[in-house]
Amino acid sequence: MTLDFFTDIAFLAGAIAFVWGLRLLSSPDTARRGNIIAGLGMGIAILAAMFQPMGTVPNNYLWIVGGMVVGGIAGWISARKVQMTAMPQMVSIFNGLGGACAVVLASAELYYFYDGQTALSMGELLILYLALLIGAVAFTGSMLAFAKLQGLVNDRKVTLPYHNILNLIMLAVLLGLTVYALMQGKAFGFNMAMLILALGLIYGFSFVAPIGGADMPVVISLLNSFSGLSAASAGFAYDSRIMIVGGILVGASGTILTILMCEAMNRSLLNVLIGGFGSSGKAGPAGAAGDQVAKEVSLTDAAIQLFYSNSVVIVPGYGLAVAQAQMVVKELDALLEANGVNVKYGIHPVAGRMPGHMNVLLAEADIPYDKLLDLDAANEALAQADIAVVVGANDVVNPAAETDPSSPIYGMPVLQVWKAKNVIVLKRSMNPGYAGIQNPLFFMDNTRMLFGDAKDTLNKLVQEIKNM
Amino acid sequence: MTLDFFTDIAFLAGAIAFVWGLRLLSSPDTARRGNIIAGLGMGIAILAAMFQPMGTVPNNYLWIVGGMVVGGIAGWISARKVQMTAMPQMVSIFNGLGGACAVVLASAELYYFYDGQTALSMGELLILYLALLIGAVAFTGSMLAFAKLQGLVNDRKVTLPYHNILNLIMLAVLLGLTVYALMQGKAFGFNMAMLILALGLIYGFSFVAPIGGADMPVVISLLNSFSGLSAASAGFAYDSRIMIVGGILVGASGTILTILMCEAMNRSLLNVLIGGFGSSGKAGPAGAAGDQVAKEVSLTDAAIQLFYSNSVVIVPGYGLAVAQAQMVVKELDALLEANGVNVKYGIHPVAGRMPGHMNVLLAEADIPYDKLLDLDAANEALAQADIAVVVGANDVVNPAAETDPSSPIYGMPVLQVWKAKNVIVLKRSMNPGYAGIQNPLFFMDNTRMLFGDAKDTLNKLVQEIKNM
Amino acid sequence: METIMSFFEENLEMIYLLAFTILLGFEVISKVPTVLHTPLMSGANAISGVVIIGAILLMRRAAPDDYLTLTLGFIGIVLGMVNVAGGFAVTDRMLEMFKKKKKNA
Amino acid sequence: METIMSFFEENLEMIYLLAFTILLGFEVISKVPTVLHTPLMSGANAISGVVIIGAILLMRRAAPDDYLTLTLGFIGIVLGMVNVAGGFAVTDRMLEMFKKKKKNA
Ligand SMILES: NC(=O)c1ccc[n+]([C@@H]2O[C@H](COP(=O)([O-])OP(=O)(O)OC[C@H]3O[C@@H](n4cnc5c(N)ncnc54)[C@H](OP(=O)(O)O)[C@@H]3O)[C@@H](O)[C@H]2O)c1
Ligand SMILES: NC(=O)c1ccc[n+]([C@@H]2O[C@H](COP(=O)([O-])OP(=O)(O)OC[C@H]3O[C@@H](n4cnc5c(N)ncnc54)[C@H](OP(=O)(O)O)[C@@H]3O)[C@@H](O)[C@H]2O)c1
Repeated sequence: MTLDFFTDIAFLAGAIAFVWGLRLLSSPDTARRGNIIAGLGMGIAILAAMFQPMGTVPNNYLWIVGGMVVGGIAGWISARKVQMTAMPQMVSIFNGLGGACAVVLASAELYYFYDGQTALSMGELLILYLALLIGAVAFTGSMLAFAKLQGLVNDRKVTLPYHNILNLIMLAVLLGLTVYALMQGKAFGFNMAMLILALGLIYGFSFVAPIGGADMPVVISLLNSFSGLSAASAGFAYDSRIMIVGGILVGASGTILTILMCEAMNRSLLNVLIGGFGSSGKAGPAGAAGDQVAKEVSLTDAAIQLFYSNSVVIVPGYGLAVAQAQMVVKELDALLEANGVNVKYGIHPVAGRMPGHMNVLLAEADIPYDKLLDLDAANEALAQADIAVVVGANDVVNPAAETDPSSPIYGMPVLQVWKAKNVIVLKRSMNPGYAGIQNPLFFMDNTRMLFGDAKDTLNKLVQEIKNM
Repeated sequence: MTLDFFTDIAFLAGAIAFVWGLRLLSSPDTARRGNIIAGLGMGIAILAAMFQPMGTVPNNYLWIVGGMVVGGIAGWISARKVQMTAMPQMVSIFNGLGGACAVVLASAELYYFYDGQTALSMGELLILYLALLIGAVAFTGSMLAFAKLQGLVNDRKVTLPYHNILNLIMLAVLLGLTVYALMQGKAFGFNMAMLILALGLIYGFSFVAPIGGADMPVVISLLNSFSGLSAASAGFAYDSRIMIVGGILVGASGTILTILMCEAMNRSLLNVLIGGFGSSGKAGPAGAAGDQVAKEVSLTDAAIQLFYSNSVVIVPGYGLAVAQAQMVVKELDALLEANGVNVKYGIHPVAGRMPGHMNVLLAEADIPYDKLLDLDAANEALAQADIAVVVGANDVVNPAAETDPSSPIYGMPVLQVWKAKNVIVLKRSMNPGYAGIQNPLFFMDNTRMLFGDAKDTLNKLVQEIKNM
Repeated sequence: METIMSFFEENLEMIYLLAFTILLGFEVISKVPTVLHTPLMSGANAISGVVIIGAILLMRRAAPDDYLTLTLGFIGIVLGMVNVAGGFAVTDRMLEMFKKKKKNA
Repeated sequence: METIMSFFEENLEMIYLLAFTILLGFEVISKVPTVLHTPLMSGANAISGVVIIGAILLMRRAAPDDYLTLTLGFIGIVLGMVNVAGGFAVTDRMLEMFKKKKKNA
């Protein structure tokens, strides 16, 4: 009784801590405290689960603690080691592991049920299958998303002809089988349940396969919400309120981020899921430069221009993350500021490959966040700026989004770098970016290209300016 | 079973409708829809309560419907008839009725318990006493607050010497008796319970008695939250989730509004409750005008000034509500705008006697809400304005709040009307306002007084301008 | 202490609901702008009329000759209903004025 | 239909909690600014590690010689714990950078 009371209090406190922690995430000043509070809530909940009175049970504390140590160390080390540019991959793997955990739990419970050790109502069985399937999709889907992000897998290698129709059929079969399983009850058998699981795992993989590698951020966010939903379903099965609360919060977070990303790209979720322009395959022709020529600028010229300007707006993009150039940007910034140049940053909401990606990278480089301007403020600043320096950004500075109704990104709000007096674009080649389309910006009169790896180029620029 | 399911669904839908309705209240565009949704939720919940399966019970539908018709008609008529200026009174009465309803419910349940018809755990008993006491305080407290607002009762008539200490003692006795009742269980007896109720009713009255009549808005908002909490307690007793949800939402709303009002007045709740400067009694000396003289302006002069100005900012205050002058203000506004004068309104968050009071009054007069400027915007507009017209406002335009650290309202943000080129103040006399303190504004060089009832004066001004 | 604990255990469900409604209530209501605070107050009045549910349940259970309960229940229903009908009606009246303005602007 | 209804009735409590958590979740999370969306995602990872609770309960009930369950439970705990520890740690690491910046500014 007494202990029951304390464990129940602990679970309640944990659930409130999750909500409270997320609430504090709404401001950079309190965000860290919020994360710590949510973490404490989790700690309390884990302790409560360990010591919750359950009658005489074997407990197996050794196994439990062993597992926690192994998992804890693995998690901790990867958290310390991961590079900020690789956050999308990390989040993706974690989503997968969360899904896998729900799969494991649901499998065990299904085993007991079909083995005759426990009795379940149809509703409870449904819940278990939900946890199993959502978890399975989150697992294999995330793994493939990770592989694509990491460049381990090529889109074309995993996409079959009529892949989307194939997926629909598979989904229908999966759902049909599950309904059948529910109606059959125990007669269905554990082996058949594992067949469903296998199909679910295959479906998760196949679901992500046709989606353009570059659309992975949206998919990851969606899978994030799946991993939350699978946790919530498992919570229903275990009658655990804190699992439900935690799972639903994650589900809500993933859903909101998915919607926001789609909105910022001016595309529908469906369009992303059935593989839109993101797939590099189709983009070839649209990316052709035609017979226009982009003008280059020499390093020395660029350095001189920067040195003698009054105001510079740096527009970072995915290329900054690829090149890991955030620290050098900071160096350039400091150097210019020391010479009386006013340096700001224009942050597009979907620059990079994750919502808020650029903010994290620039934060890593210690750039104060009052220098980071959001879309509207940045566009105002750009109209006044002497030079806009585009560092590895492409789609988010594409004027076609405003002028060319036939462009796939038409309607997406962009950073109007072309309104600055001069534009210097740092990238490695004339290759298109994420959307796979050519960028008219590169051919504008006030635009100059500075080819090369962003980090490399920036380093050289810093050198040049130092020598002036 | 089937019906149970539908009633449960209905209650759930009702609870969600309450939350959703309040959510929609966060924007003027959706607010009305929000109110309707909350109302629908209430309707569904009432229907569900009427037809919820309860085994074979007498039902007494005739009585129920009879009560609903009586209450519904009474509520509807008063809602249609009440003047917008009397909203504080209306809210206050409604709070009281809500509290009384909880008292009635708790009394009935306590009667059954002490009569031996039902058994209650100590926790359940506690809940009933909570509903009883909170409801009682909300009831009599609101009635006295209403009487004070309506000017039926004079503060000094109901305040005893050492009243606050008396209140503390009474509260202690009340709580002590309740604890004793809980420990005694059934032996305590219904009569003693009614004694507690009587004490609670007296306490509610006595609690509000020493609070300055002008501090009533804060008290009303507090009592609003009490009426919600008593409903929630009753919900616990009836095991009704929707009562808990509804009650808690009201409790949260009342609490937030109380806090916001205290903040906007730069005072603590405690300071309000133990009767601060709001009580008109003590304010006499501070209100003395000293030997300064306020300059008056004639109607004609005021009319000419207004007619030939470019921009006018009208600052409405409590006196506008008292005089019911909102329609005439609109008339003046239209007249001036027709003659090329730019008219805006500066709305202070605690102008009037209720949060948002001025907005409702001006809305009633059909003044578009883009003309209503909040504190910061109004202060900017005032610095540019030719004339600031103060209509029955006083404390919210008192410069002492910024300059005189000894003033009781020091630190409260105010509308800086004195920054306008000229200030015309419409009030009936040199009497102080709510805070009971003199206003140095009236003696400033660019200030002119225009004495008389606001509605009257404005009517005459309109006449004058029409004749020009 | 024992009693508190057992009460907590027995009402765990309600306590979760309580806690989450409190969090949700503060979240939702702190978003309401000053302009709408007066309608918020009267709307809250209306919602606190939810006590009428309790009065209905009380009444339905009362024996047809138990006039004490019938009277109490009747009073409760009247009081609750005044809040409900009056609260929603007056709030709607106020908000209607806000709407009108919008169109004119 | 019958089954759905009885399932609803039996889990009414959880369904309320579900509904209110959904409302609360959307309310709270829609307030998180873009700047913090990446930490939000990794923080959500950490919270979804709450499945570990289920794995712990599974494990505690398992017979000491039921190696199937023990293995599954062990895997579950490891997977959950990676999420929990890794998620909170990496989120803290990111948010620390935001803090630092603030002071320098
Ligand atoms: N942030 C999100 O949440 C999110 C989510 C989903 C989708 N997206 C999409 O991602 C895109 C983001 O736009 P963006 O402008 O940031 O990126 P982008 O359009 O993908 O362009 C990135 C550019 O960086 C260049 N680059 C790559 N590696 C580089 C290196 N090492 N050094 C220098 N340059 C390098 C590439 O050109 P080279 O190969 O010629 O160097 C490429 O053109 C948008 O289309 C957006 O819709 C974002
Ligand atoms: N809004 C809220 O939520 C709220 C809540 C709690 C407290 N308060 C307090 O209420 C005060 C509100 O400030 P306020 O400036 O609006 O009002 P105020 O300071 O109370 O002043 C109102 C003025 O209106 C004048 N007046 C009264 N009847 C009039 C009539 N028929 N015609 C013309 N003038 C008339 C009075 O002067 P004469 O008698 O000389 O005419 C009085 O000086 C603040 O102190 C605030 O803290 C507001």
